[in-house]
Amino acid sequence: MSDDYKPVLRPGSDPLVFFKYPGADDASAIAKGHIMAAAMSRALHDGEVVVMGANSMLPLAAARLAQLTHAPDLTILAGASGGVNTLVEPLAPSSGDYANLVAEAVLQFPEVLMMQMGGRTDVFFAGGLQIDRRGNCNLATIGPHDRPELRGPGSAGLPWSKASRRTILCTTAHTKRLFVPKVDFVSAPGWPDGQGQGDGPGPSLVVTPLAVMDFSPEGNMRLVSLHLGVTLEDVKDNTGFTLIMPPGEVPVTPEPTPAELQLMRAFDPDGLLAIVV
Amino acid sequence: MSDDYKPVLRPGSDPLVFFKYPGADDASAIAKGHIMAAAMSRALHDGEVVVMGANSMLPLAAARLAQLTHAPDLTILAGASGGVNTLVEPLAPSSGDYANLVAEAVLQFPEVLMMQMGGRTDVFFAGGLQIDRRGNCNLATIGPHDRPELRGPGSAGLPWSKASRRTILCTTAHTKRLFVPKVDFVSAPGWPDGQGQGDGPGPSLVVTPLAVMDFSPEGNMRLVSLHLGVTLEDVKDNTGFTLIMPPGEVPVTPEPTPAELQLMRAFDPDGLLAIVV
Amino acid sequence: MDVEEAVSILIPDHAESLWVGGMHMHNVPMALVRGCIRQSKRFETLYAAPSASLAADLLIGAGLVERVVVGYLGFEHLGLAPAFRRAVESGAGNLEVVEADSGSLTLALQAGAWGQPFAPLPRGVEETSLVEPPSPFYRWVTDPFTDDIFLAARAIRPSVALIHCQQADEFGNGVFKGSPFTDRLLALASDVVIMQVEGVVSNNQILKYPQQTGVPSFRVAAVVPVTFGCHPTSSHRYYNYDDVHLRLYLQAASTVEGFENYLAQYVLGPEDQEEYMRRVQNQDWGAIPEGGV
Amino acid sequence: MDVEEAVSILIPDHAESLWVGGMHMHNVPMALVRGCIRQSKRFETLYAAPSASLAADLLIGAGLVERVVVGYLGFEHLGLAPAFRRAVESGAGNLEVVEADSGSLTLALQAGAWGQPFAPLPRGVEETSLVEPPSPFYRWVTDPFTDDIFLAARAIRPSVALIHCQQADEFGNGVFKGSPFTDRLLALASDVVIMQVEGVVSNNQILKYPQQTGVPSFRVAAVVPVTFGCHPTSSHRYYNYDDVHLRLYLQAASTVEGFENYLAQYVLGPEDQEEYMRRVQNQDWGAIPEGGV
Repeated sequence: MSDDYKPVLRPGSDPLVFFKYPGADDASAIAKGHIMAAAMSRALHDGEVVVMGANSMLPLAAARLAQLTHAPDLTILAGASGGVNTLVEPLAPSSGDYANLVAEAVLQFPEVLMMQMGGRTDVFFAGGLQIDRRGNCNLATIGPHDRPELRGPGSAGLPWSKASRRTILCTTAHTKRLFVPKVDFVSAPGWPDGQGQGDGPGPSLVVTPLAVMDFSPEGNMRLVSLHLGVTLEDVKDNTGFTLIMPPGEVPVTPEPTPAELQLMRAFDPDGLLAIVV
Repeated sequence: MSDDYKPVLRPGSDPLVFFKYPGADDASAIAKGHIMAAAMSRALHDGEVVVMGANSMLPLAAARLAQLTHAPDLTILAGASGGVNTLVEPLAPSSGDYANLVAEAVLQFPEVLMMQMGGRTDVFFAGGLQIDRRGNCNLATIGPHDRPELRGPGSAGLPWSKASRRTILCTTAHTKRLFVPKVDFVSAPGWPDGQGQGDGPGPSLVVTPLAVMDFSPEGNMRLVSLHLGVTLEDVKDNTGFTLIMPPGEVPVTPEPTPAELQLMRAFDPDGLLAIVV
Repeated sequence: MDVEEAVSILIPDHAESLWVGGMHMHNVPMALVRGCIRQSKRFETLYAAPSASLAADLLIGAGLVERVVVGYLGFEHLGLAPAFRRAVESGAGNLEVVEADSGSLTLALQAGAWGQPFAPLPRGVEETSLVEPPSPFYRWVTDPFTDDIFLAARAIRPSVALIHCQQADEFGNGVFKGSPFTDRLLALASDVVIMQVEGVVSNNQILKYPQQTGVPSFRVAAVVPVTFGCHPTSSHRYYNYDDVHLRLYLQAASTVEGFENYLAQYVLGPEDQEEYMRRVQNQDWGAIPEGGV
Repeated sequence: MDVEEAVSILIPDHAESLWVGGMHMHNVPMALVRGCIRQSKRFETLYAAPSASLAADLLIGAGLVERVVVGYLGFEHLGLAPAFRRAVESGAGNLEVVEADSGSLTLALQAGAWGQPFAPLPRGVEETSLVEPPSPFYRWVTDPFTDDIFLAARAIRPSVALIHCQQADEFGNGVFKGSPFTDRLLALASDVVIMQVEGVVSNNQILKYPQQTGVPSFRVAAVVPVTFGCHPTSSHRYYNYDDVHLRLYLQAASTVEGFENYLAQYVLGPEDQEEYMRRVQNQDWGAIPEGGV
């Protein structure tokens, strides 16, 4: 039996085949995935330790991009796989992928949780089936908990979000079904009454296919910038609550620089960032 | 820098040099160490898991001998080093020696404790500065605890002895100072009032340079056999309490068979078993 | 030992609890799981953590689970767990769901391994819906050193654990060629551990690199070699997950009939792994849906 | 970073707590410990567990420890800890001794790493003298699931940990070539981790075998390369312990004067490791005792 890694079982199989759509082949285009990864990347600081769980392809790309640009001493704990400072060679869709073990160390998954729950990380990435204006995330159930309309996967590591200094929320959709006034179930706590950005650990940034948001000092979600081509109406129509508006005209989310794009395409040769959203 | 293992730092050094005495060079003699290791070996059963801590050269020799004879499926957890099923190539005086890592697996030391405290072992080996007639062991202090006459190393893993199905006590001395009516401090609990051999976990065997002992159903230490050349008076004079006597004449501890001796000498090329007592 | 034998001898017909190793669509000992379903092994409690996927969904869909304690049960970027969804959303089958989280479940497993009675939890769950209304999984405990109150989870010692190592010797010294995930701890914590492997190596090979032994043999009740045994999940460094087959499952299992057909075709039908793989390879490609989940 | 610099910058003059890695006479980062003594770093609490030896005995003898929490402090087959003995038996120096055990201390360290407030203990300590008269280390806690009472230990997060890896890259990705002992957990649990190494390897070397990285760099504040830095304890696969020197220490330290002489000759005198090794190699062999301890 060979030890060689067989990335796919047979020729017809491709980890992302059913995500593929025409735009994936257009290497010159700047996709939503690139804009989102770059936006999150800029929110990470040199020397920080970031940890991520399931379904974290975009956060992983963001963290790796940060390492390759302004934050060379950023530490990435790629949950599930346990890879520490994976080289992301290449970017893979599953957090548990063997590709994440081209890395400096491999933690057992309990050790990843230990570092997260034990407060040894600065940034946690989260998401959910529902996110509300206080930044609460729901990954458990929609509808009555006893007989839900939608049974989600469960709260996973989300209850421990505040063990990290801040949490970045990242979603691959921006809809009224996802951004609701109040989540049906709190898996990751947002800002409680009377608290907001600046008051210790909590959600600090929200990055979606349409926009970047943060939270006001009162703890309500606030629009920061719109991605290129997205209108304010697009965001309002697809958000189930009223976002706080920034003063003046809403800026456009800075696009990735050519250097950033080049780096992302280098560690993402399959172009997954171009098709993930 | 080379990765080659340098067993000693310089020619003058020898891990056991100061234990050395003339008898060490007499390869033909059966030493106390051989008799004790063989006696403990016979008390181990195939399929059992044994765990040992500091200062366990004799228990390690006993367990390896058992594996090589009647108990091939015995599992050895060599505490400190964390070696699982070390080949004992060769026998080394310190429980943390790198020699113990010629093995099937290496546990982190917390995992060794986890297996011991979590009840996944059958036999624990213990000893002490004092051992009393109920099998209590003291590795902490002699005299008043606040201002002891002798400050020992501390209780180490001894408090967890009853997490193993039984405990074998092994000492390299047999004196009144060691075998006392009542220990000054209980590090490893012996048989409480009203309990004794057969009543669940507890000390089951005591092996010293003079004799083999066990415990009565009432939980008092009982003579089983005298090593070759040792008289009943020798034992009585060196034990600080009255041992229960076996019915009839006290048998002689069976000597190691030629096959057992050959095996011990094979994994103990330095003859440490000949000089440890 | 082969799958049928290991499952038949080592797992009682009505077992107290099961924890399946691997994580998401990686290193899941699916051949053993399919064996359990073929032999209708029932489990009072299934721990779905830290991240369960196909194994848990199949067992639940097959009606073999009475209670599931949920940390995470889904298919990551591929979608939600269809049989679990249906069981909960329809209420059919009386599946009891205990809502928990992956961190507490892992701490509880670790507490079980150490023989601790329970695991006090760091701050975190207090602010979530997990304790309101109270889940039976969490209780309040008073820290005897500070008198502060903390949440706690009862220690877990699974009665059965199924794990996958890429390699092991005949005695069960197992090697993870990629990530160990939670499976070393799982093997140390559980009463009965069955280890599925891709290949058997010599004991000499194990002795050469003892630091690489992920699971020591004394915790392993049986070693079961099954080539491609994790399919359709991955086995790190041996093969990736089969997203085509997983997608087929997710679509099929979105209806009761589809799930039953899948079960008949891929779990109950094939008497062994060879027949299973033949069916996988003869899969009707025309039936594979184009869209996502 | 060199020893003096690392100790000076990273360890406060009066630190809250210290846990030294290695075990018995193996893998103890002695060069760092000697650096701490040369710079008179004081430690409010020293954790002597799971098995402490020379490092703890020297620090106690030098009067730099206010409180020692004892799991095991001795020299295994070589004898008892002479400075520790004298401090306790004479009562001089007001050393506070907290009597504990290695299992509970390790569980408490693990609890600290997870951010748990305390560690409930399995059954065991109840039957010992450790709780009668009560040690401040143990308290009773009620299991909220069964109402049974268990002993518990408060979680420990050492403010300073000194550990030894045989190799590391410049960033602090450390490799244990032999046993990891308790040092991976120690590095994950402690606030400031200083890592002494025999040699520095390239980051590329680390990336080749990530599963062999015992300590990830993000937990390491400084990497301090010191050849033969564990002397007279061993560094697994690099050199064995120097029993001749250890025996010399044990005899010397059996009196106050002998201890002070040893300190002057081997700890305070040599300004760096090179000078220390020169003195070790010029050691007066005639002065080495023939007998045991």
